[in-house]
Amino acid sequence: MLIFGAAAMNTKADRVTVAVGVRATVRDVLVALREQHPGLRFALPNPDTGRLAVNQAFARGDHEVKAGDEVALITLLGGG
Amino acid sequence: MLIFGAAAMNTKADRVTVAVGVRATVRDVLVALREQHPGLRFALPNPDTGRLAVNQAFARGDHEVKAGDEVALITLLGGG
Amino acid sequence: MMKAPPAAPPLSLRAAIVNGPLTPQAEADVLSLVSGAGGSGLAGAVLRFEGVVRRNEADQDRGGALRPLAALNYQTYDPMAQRELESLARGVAERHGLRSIAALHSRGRVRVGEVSFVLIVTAAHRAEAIAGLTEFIDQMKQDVPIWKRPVWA
Amino acid sequence: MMKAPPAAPPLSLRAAIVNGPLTPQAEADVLSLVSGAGGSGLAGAVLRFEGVVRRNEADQDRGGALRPLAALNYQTYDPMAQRELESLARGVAERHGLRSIAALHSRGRVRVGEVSFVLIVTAAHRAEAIAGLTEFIDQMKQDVPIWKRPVWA
Repeated sequence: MLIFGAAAMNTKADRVTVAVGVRATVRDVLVALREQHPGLRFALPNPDTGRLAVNQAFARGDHEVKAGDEVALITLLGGG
Repeated sequence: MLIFGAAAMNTKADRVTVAVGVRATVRDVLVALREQHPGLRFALPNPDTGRLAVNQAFARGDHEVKAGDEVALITLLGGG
Repeated sequence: MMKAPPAAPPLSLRAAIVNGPLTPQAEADVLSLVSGAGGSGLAGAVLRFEGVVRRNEADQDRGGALRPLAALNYQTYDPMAQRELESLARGVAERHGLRSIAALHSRGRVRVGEVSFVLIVTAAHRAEAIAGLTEFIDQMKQDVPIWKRPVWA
Repeated sequence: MMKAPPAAPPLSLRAAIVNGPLTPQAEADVLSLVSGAGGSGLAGAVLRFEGVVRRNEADQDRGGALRPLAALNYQTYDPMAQRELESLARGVAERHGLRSIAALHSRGRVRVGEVSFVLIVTAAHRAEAIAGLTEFIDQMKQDVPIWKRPVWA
């Protein structure tokens, strides 16, 4: 999964691997991310408010992630 | 008294004369203006809401106008 | 001993009434303020409003119906207009904590599509800049003795 | 026979992410829109916002205390960031009845005092321009995947 901003700086990486079951939803991925990468919890205080982009578009919590999808964690933004 | 904008266009003049008594206030001038220049009433529907500048500064209704003062009728503005 | 307060940031105020349309050159002649304000890194927001003469204007002699315009002729009451612009700039800058305000307004004829008014405000953050710009324009239309006379097409 | 509707005014939308600070030249390369919009006399209001990198930034690693900055390094998620800018521009223009929106954002390093963001909106009147500009910036900070990384002085 792609990560950016402070999440990437703190982790010193621009991507992390998250293991999820088949037919995992966006919400499943956020929960797994929080459990498997404690260092990213600061950027994701609550899986319910976290946002993922799937294939470069914001995806809802019930969206199902498929193998090969490009998944990105959209943490607090800083444009402008 | 100096007039501007639509008031001046309709009157085809950039000043009008208003006769007032001694110790006349701004409000007295506005009432006299309305009486003596019916053609300006469209720009001054009510003397209470009319504004005069005396010597290039907005003056309150109770301000006393003196001989030699520069008096200007500040009708609806159109800057911008 | 009392601590000296931090040096007050320089507040820059400019107001000018110029003959004819506001061109980039006319503006540059009056201002060198925006690049200065930006370049220091003190102002995070630079907001610039440009008023352009529109091609239609309500004709009060025809019940307010829109009518094609050739130009507007701006009449200013001098020097009161200039002084009111300055005092408005000072008041708005103080009330909103702006770093600078520059206001230019045309006098005389400005054709359709040409610029008759430019306002530039700078501030630490955008919220102050937007609030200050909005208040300046609203208040200018109340208090700065400038009138427009339509020149119909 | 139905009357033909009046010709829809051309809505101009531009969004671009460019490397490094936004200079007048970089801006001119992307846009020719403002003068065009103004010159026609259809837009009465041209509003331009410039975001400048400020000299201090809150340091989250030090409890949010202000700390002197050398530059910001903007990271963009491409091409999603570009697409989100475009879709935001379209939505805001429609909701506020704007005549045009142009948005430019920097990617990579922008030093203190340099410009990282430019937004230009044109509209018939200033109210729509101000409302549209405000909504665009607020929404951009929610939805356009751009992050800033501080480069401390």
